[in-house]
Amino acid sequence: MSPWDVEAVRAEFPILERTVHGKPVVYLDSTASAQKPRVVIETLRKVYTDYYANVHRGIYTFAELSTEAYEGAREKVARFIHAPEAAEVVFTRNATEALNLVAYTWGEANIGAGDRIVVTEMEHHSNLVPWQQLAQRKGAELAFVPVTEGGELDLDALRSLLADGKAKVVAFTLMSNVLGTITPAAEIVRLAHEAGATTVLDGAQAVPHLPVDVQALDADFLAFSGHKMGSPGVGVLWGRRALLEAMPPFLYGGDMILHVEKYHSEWNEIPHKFEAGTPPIAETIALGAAVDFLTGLGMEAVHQHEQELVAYAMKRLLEVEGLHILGPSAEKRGGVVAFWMDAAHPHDIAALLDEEGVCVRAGHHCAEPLHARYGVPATARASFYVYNRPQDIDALVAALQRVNALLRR
Amino acid sequence: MSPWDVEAVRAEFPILERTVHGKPVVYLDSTASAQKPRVVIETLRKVYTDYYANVHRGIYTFAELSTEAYEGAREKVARFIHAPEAAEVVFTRNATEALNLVAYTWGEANIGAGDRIVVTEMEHHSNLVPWQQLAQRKGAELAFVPVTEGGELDLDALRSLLADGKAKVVAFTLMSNVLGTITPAAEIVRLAHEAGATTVLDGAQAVPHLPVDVQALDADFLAFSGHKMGSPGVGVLWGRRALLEAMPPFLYGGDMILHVEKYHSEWNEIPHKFEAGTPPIAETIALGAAVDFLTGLGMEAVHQHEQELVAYAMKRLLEVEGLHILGPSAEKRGGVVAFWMDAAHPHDIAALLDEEGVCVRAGHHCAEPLHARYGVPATARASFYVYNRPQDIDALVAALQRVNALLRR
Amino acid sequence: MPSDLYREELLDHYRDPQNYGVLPEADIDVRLNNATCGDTIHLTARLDDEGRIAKVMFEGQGCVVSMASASMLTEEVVGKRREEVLAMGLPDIETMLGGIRLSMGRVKCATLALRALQQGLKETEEA
Amino acid sequence: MPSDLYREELLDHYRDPQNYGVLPEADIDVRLNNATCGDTIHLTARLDDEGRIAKVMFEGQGCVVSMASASMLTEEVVGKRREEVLAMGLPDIETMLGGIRLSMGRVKCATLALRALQQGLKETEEA
Ligand SMILES: Cc1ncc(COP(=O)(O)O)c(C=O)c1O
Ligand SMILES: Cc1ncc(COP(=O)(O)O)c(C=O)c1O
Repeated sequence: MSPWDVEAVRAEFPILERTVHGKPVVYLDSTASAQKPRVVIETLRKVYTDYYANVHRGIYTFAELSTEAYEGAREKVARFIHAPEAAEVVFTRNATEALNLVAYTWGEANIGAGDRIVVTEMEHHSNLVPWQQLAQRKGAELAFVPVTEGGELDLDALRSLLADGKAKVVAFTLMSNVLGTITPAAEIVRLAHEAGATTVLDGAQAVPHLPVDVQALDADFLAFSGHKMGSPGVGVLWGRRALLEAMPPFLYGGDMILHVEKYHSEWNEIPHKFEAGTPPIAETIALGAAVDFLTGLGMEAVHQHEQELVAYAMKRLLEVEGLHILGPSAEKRGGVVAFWMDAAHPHDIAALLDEEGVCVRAGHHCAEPLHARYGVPATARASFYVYNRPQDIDALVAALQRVNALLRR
Repeated sequence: MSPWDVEAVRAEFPILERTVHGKPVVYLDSTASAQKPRVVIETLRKVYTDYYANVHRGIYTFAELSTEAYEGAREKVARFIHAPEAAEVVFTRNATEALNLVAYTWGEANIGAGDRIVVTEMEHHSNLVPWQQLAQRKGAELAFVPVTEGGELDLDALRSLLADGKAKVVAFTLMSNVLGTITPAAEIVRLAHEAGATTVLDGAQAVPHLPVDVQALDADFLAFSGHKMGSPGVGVLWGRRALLEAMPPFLYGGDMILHVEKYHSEWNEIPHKFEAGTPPIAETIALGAAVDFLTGLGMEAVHQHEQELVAYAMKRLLEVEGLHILGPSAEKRGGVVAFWMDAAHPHDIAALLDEEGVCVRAGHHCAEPLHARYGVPATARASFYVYNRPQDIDALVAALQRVNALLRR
Repeated sequence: MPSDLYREELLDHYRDPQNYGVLPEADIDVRLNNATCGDTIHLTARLDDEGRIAKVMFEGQGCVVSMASASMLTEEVVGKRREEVLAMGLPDIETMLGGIRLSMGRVKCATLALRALQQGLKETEEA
Repeated sequence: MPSDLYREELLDHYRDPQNYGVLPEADIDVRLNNATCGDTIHLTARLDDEGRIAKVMFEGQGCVVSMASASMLTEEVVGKRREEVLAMGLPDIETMLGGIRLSMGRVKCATLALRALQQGLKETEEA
């Protein structure tokens, strides 16, 4: 593999040429949403100027071209996550909707009173609240796999939660959007399956940043979001054919039906059964372009690039006085570092960094229970993607030193 | 008002310069999805190259610009439909999801066994199947306002359905996507309210094509889709504040929460309570640009332009032997004409028209019960938007003559 | 402009379909429709002693593609064994129609008759 | 580069807040937090016989914007009538902070103390 040419990658992202408050922008918030490569922006323009029309059922050339490109994106996404077939890929609004789809349809049908729903303390609200509410509706038990002080999942605790056979589902993230922790997904799936539980994998952080293979993981469901991998806003749910086929539909309307009478309807095949109404067509085609772009870089190489950055970042951040990092050591995580500072509230960190052109997020990052676990209400978070480079981390650290200088009492 | 300059409007739609099978494209399928003006395409590029970031909670400049533009689009949409306040505008995946949101949350909470749900025979599946399935779940009665032979709603029948006070909701379209019929919405809302029923207006066809004023209509809910008005794929649900506030949330996850604990969550204010996860940000900002574009043309003028086209179309179409038009006379409809021909199946019509560059849709247009009402399994449909002109109709008619010549047995 | 789909050969089959009607004492009797476009077919067929297709007839309504391919199929499959027919798919239909490539929107039309026949063959097997 | 939000005046209020602490025998005693960022405030206040604000104190944790505006508010509102305080909004806070324009992300921080005081005033009314 040729060495990573970050400048060549950066050249594909026009927004990186911008300045903020007169400083070159240093974008360190890809975990919230990634910037878009030229090819994605250009794909949108091309669809809208060359052949846009509504998909499916259309018999004229534009409709056929749009349908082929839209379904072509499904094939690309399926290959990207190593799904056995494209029909198992359902497009949704975002990862959140994908997870809700599972909780509302599979969950409603398969979770009953007394059943146990297992999640983890590091879940994003989107993979927690749907299960919490399902548990409340059904009188089911919601149980949490604890996070260790060092930011890892306590697998012994998981084993205990699985031991009595009451657990029906284990919903967990492949990578924490706060700690950066990459979870031992294959192991968790194996334990869950041995106990007869279905697995729901939140891939919102993993899929954009690591090689993910649903067959190697032996997963049942996987949810993720295009906007975190350089695409416009499109969500993805992958599920095993047998599970998807057995599930009732979620949203009702155009496209998801086979046949409608006044008092009776029949549902279309998967994946269409779960795609009601007109989808975001050009956006999904552009997701296909983003997938091609990432495949071109190689997901192994993407991951390695980010590991190098995060290792460098953790080393350099510890130079900043009174700065504390949440989560495990660099080799156990993806390109995310959440931290807090003795001298400054995360809001002030983010605001003062912005004055230097450095974009980081501040808050609980939709993971309040995890922050409660560590007793910090909020953190600042820097995250890295294909276009980041060591200089970005140097700019971050220099800006943090300025925060200390200004706010230390 | 200055006369409609259709060539100036056309110049804003780059796709209209394309050819299909060597013929200039004649796009007559805007009812399925509209083409995008340059300003919309350009807005997407601008957001992604100038200031894209995830919205809400972000404290750096890009996040603030994105949030302001995103919330600015909400203001524009609110003004466009004359909503009292922007907080009543909820962004969804599409009109279908907006209608499902109402059925799942307001419907689940307010419809019980024995209640009557009133829809009409001309509904799109998206405003029928959610109610049909809700009725089945709840043991409620689903009742249909019949469509007359001439393609209008039978208001006397509606009065009977409302007379015994059992009707809890009247869900109806402002404009049929097949017949083109513009329904007497203010009258229907008044009748429904007198009977104590809540109204759900399907504005998917009306909002892109007519002036719609939710306050003048005294509506309770209104759903529509950006992609039918020149925007990317974004749906809109408008609802009265009191109704939205009383409704439980729909999808759970990031952004829709105020506060999350392990076993308990509190919901955010409207509209955020209904917008879980990362929305399509650039797309929604581009919806704002589409709204500005339409406002610039003037919705009264848009409607008048389409009425002129449809009147011309209906006159010219009757020159085609063996062609039958569904629905009312031109002055009662928007720019939609569905028809069938003695000599040709709608599929063949669409395919043969495509050879002449003319794009029309063939099928049941997601309105199977309506087609059943008229005893035709499928129709061909031509529809008009701001960029269409009389020449397009001439091209349509010429192509239809060719169909007759080829297929008449 | 002569179009691939609307060549004279297909139009002949459409205007004057082969084996149009209902076969009495049929081994296979299947009704199928294409919900999206309202195409319908009623297909009847008889098998010979060795289980080969002896005769196929159809009635129905639909577009040129569905009717012409039904008509051509009634000729194409005569003498074929059940496994052969069950193994047929879209490429065979495309070849039968003269080597055209069907767009996604027309695949269901073109394969309606084949699907009806295959469904019928499976039903006789189960019975 | 001197920033609007981090001017010396605000930083002074942040580093050395006015009226920091808990007022004994308070008429108003409100705890409020900003779930999104974890800012918290405990605001106590006393009214005089005419219902005017006599004294306000606060304790809490938060960013410069929330702490400095709490500190400044405790001085700003003394002597004001309840209606005057209830009528205050974001523009008044922006003026108080020195005429800056707050971005959406900071509005909730800047108004935390005001919202706490207003909530307390409404509670005394209802009681
Ligand atoms: C009348 C009507 N209602 C609802 C819809 C559904 O819109 P969407 O597919 O954008 O959800 C449509 C669009 O086809 C329509 O014409
Ligand atoms: C781990 C994780 N899960 C789920 C989500 C939700 O993604 P979206 O907001 O795109 O629905 C996110 C994004 O914030 C995330 O980081």
